[in-house]
Amino acid sequence: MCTQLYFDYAATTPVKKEVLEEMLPFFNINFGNPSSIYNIGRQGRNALDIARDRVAKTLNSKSEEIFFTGGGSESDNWAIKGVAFANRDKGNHIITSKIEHHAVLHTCEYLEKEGFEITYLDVDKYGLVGVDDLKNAIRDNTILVSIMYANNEIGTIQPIKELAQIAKKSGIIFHTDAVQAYGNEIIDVNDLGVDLLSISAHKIYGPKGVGALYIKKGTKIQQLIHGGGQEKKRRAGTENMPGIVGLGKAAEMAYENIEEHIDRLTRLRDKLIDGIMTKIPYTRLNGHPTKRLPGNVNISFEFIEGESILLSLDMEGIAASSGSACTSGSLGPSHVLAAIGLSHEIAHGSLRLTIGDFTTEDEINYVVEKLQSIVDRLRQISPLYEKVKRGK
Amino acid sequence: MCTQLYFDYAATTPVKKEVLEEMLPFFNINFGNPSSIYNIGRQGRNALDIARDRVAKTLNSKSEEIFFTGGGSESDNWAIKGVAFANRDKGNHIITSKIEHHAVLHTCEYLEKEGFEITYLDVDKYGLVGVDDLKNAIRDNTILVSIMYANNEIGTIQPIKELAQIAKKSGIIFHTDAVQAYGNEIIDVNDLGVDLLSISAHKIYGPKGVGALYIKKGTKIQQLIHGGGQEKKRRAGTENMPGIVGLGKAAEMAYENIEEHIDRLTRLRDKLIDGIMTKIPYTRLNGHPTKRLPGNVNISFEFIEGESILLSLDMEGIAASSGSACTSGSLGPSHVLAAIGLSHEIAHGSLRLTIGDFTTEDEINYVVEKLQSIVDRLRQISPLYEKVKRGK
Amino acid sequence: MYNEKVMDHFMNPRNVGEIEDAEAIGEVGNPICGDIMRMYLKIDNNDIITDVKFKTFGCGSAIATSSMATEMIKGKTVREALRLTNMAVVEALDGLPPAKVHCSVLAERAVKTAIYNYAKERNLTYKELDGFDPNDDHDGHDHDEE
Amino acid sequence: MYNEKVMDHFMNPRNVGEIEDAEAIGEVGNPICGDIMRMYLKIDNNDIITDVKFKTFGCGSAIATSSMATEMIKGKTVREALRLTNMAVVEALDGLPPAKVHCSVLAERAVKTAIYNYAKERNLTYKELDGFDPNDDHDGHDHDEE
Ligand SMILES: Cc1ncc(COP(=O)(O)O)c(C=O)c1O
Ligand SMILES: Cc1ncc(COP(=O)(O)O)c(C=O)c1O
Repeated sequence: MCTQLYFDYAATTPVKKEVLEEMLPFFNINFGNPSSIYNIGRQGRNALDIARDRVAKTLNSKSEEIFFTGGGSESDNWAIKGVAFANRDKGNHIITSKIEHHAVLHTCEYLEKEGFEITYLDVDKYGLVGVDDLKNAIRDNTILVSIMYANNEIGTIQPIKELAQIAKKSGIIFHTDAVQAYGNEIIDVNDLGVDLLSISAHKIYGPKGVGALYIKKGTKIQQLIHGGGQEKKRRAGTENMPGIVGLGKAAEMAYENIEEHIDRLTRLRDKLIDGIMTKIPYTRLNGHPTKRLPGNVNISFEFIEGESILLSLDMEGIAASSGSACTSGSLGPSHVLAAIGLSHEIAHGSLRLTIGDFTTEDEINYVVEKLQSIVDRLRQISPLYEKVKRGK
Repeated sequence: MCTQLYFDYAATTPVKKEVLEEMLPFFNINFGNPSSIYNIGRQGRNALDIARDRVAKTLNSKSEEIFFTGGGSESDNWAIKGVAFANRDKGNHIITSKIEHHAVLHTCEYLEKEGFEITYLDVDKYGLVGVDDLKNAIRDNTILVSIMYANNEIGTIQPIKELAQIAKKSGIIFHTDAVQAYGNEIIDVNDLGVDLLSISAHKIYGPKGVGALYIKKGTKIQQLIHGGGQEKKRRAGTENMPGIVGLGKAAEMAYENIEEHIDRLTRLRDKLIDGIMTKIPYTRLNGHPTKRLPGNVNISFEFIEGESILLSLDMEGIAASSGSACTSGSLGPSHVLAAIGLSHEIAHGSLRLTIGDFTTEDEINYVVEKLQSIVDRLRQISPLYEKVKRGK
Repeated sequence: MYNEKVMDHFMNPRNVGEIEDAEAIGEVGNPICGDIMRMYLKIDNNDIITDVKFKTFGCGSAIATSSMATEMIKGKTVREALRLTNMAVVEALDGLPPAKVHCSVLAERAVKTAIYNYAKERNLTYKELDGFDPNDDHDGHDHDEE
Repeated sequence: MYNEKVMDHFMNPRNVGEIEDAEAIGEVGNPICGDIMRMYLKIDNNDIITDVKFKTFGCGSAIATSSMATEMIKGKTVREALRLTNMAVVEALDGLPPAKVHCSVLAERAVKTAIYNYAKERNLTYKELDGFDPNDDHDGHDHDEE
């Protein structure tokens, strides 16, 4: 795939060969606008239907409930702003959690400026939202609950079904950002009882810049992008045909052998966690030991700082991340690690290693070995480690 | 390219070979998230910079003024809603025209529901906005003028520089939807004096689902999609790297030989117009005879209906459009043709033929010939034509 | 978007034309909505429709349903023709896209209007025409903003 | 993102360590912000810095600038060392990414703090230290929401 060892599948994934192959004709052969009535346009419309069916099948939704978007962030923005503005007459209170992706958090902060009230639920030390906390946060004027399915940094999987049930009992719309969970968890929107669910293609070996929003029939939601009549007049813009076809194929492939995929990744993940935890002292695993994404490892190394670990890994040809990729350019420590109670000092020394379909056992061994010497080297430079050694 | 004769370049274009070639590595080789600090991520960041520079060069803007989006519709939505909400304190009046693309019109209609006042300027019989009409429409509380550069249905090119100057004199932000003009007109944002300008890749032989918004430095505008820190924290979402690279390459290619491109298309266009007008009676050219996009032909055929012409053309392997592709599924006649004063009856019989880089002279001859017999056949079936013949 | 049968009736419409000495003529639709259909019927003394012709200004499905409708009533009695429903025409065409079903209403109404005019001229009554108003300009279009 | 020189100083930092009998020790930064730098100086009777060592907890550029700064003041007089600016360190490293320039402030402040402590202990004054406050915890970070 590439000469680097890639341990950042949660940031993005390479497009699989089979996915790219299905996409290619839509760039310059079946390139017609699917809204047109002529032949090459009609071929596009057909492919659009197939892609929608494929995504719907993986979620056990109706095809008409799947709306294609320009990515996970757009899906989140649409879901939250769309519900907020469409239900202003019913209330202005929204509940979310402190560990959401910025696509949710910053959207909520924007809504605060627009006069909405937001409750940001705390999480426990594993990153779990408390079912009772949600119950207690609900008010008469609550119109939306948005809780992510699985966290992108620490991989913690929420009890979405229970949370959605609570919202439903009070007649409140429930959205879940499933961008990380999709393709890594078995998801049935009907069984879960959610009203809105966001996904993104590039996290499941599909292309970047395309995603979808599941909108349960009857959910009151405004448009985010106005214009032409595409997506049943609910999301304007000439359809990104290669992208949508790619999402459809990637979705199908992701769920073809989902159990096997989960089992394999879980085994590799636990090997990676065990390897690091046993070989490197002063480490702690962030997130839940079992209620976590099959591909997610997040570990804090005391006395050293994350970027310097990343750089050192990069020198060894290993691509990883410290917190979410989106925020790796930022200076502040991760809001997720802060929410699970990590001190800033420890949070700064966190490393996220996420694995995927191309990860091998050899790669795992290699990373553990390299990490051991990298952490050791950086600790030798660190004045904090010096103090600890002295303390002994 | 395809077995059909494609006369619908204004709806969308095939991705050029050179463009697709530059895009391909970003699907599965340089697939890294450009926000990451490691090697494959950094390659992405580099490519992102190059693409931005390329687009900036074609518009004579600074690179930092180019923001990538999920397409032309998103760019229009962002520009208009973004300025409207960010400048509410200054006023709530927006001026646009009656012939804008739905991405602008429906956005304005949405804003009306949100308490904004919109003036929809009339156009003359050629589809031109009157400079004086704009002057007269400006009020103390006007915060935005949005006038499209060139119309997607009838191809009329507006006097953007003059219109922008009027707005500027009153300190009003000026946006232009240049989705159709881009790649078909020489555009210099500084010379024009516009503050915001929308473009879309799939109209210039780039991929669908990616576009850009030029935002002049200092323009007060809100975000449309909140989340991660991409695009200098102004447009969230993991960057659509293949798409953005494709837009950059397509932009560069479009402006490499722009004069030649314009000359060639203009010649072919006029040949097509002349051919139809001289060989088929009871026809009229819609739009301006010279102030029109080099690739646009829009003609009304009396006594017959547009969809039946399209279907007949499709049977001959010719892809065309009746009004904008986005609306060809709609039943109402085009709002653009209504705005230039066409009766509904005539508007229903309009055909848009748009040509592009792969159109040949032979294709033009073929279309004129086929159109002649198609129009004749449909008129023989039409009760309206019968009356005309009787009248003679 | 259209099936083969529809495309056949669109490309090769049956019974196009006029009948100079028609017993019944009906015109429905209006150019503002983008479709007009005129139907000519020859009706013999036994109330049998011996010939039909039509002219239509409209989209593909308007032309195809016109053609099919004329075929379906040719050789039938007037009363049988009055029982022709738009859905029967759609079925005979093996279906139309949902957005286009309204066009088939035009054909049904053209037949009824022609016979209405015929009955009025001759002071006939057909109970199948009860409540039918040719000026009720419902053409099946929904004039929604798209 | 970093140039070769920065990466070299990050991967092979010069002067890492402690000096047991250092004349001057300065520690700046704080773990909450993700960086701490401690600097040890050996200063002889002629006010010449004969040896320097550092330890840094921080990102790549914090480590690289620490390393470069120690190289730049080794063998210099105390007053020369006080004139070391963060921009001089950045330049010596052939530049840093804009978002990382603030890390170089840490190195400048570590040197100053060490000498400040040294001067205070010995009742010396250096006019280069006028207005310098080691407890002014400005570390160059902008604590903006990202
Ligand atoms: C003038 C104009 N504006 C906006 C758009 C919307 O662009 P996109 O389809 O990329 O969303 C189009 C084309 O569909 C257009 O022609
Ligand atoms: C949990 C979560 N939500 C939303 C997003 C945003 O998706 P996208 O990058 O496709 O906009 C991401 C990834 O970046 C994510 O991990």
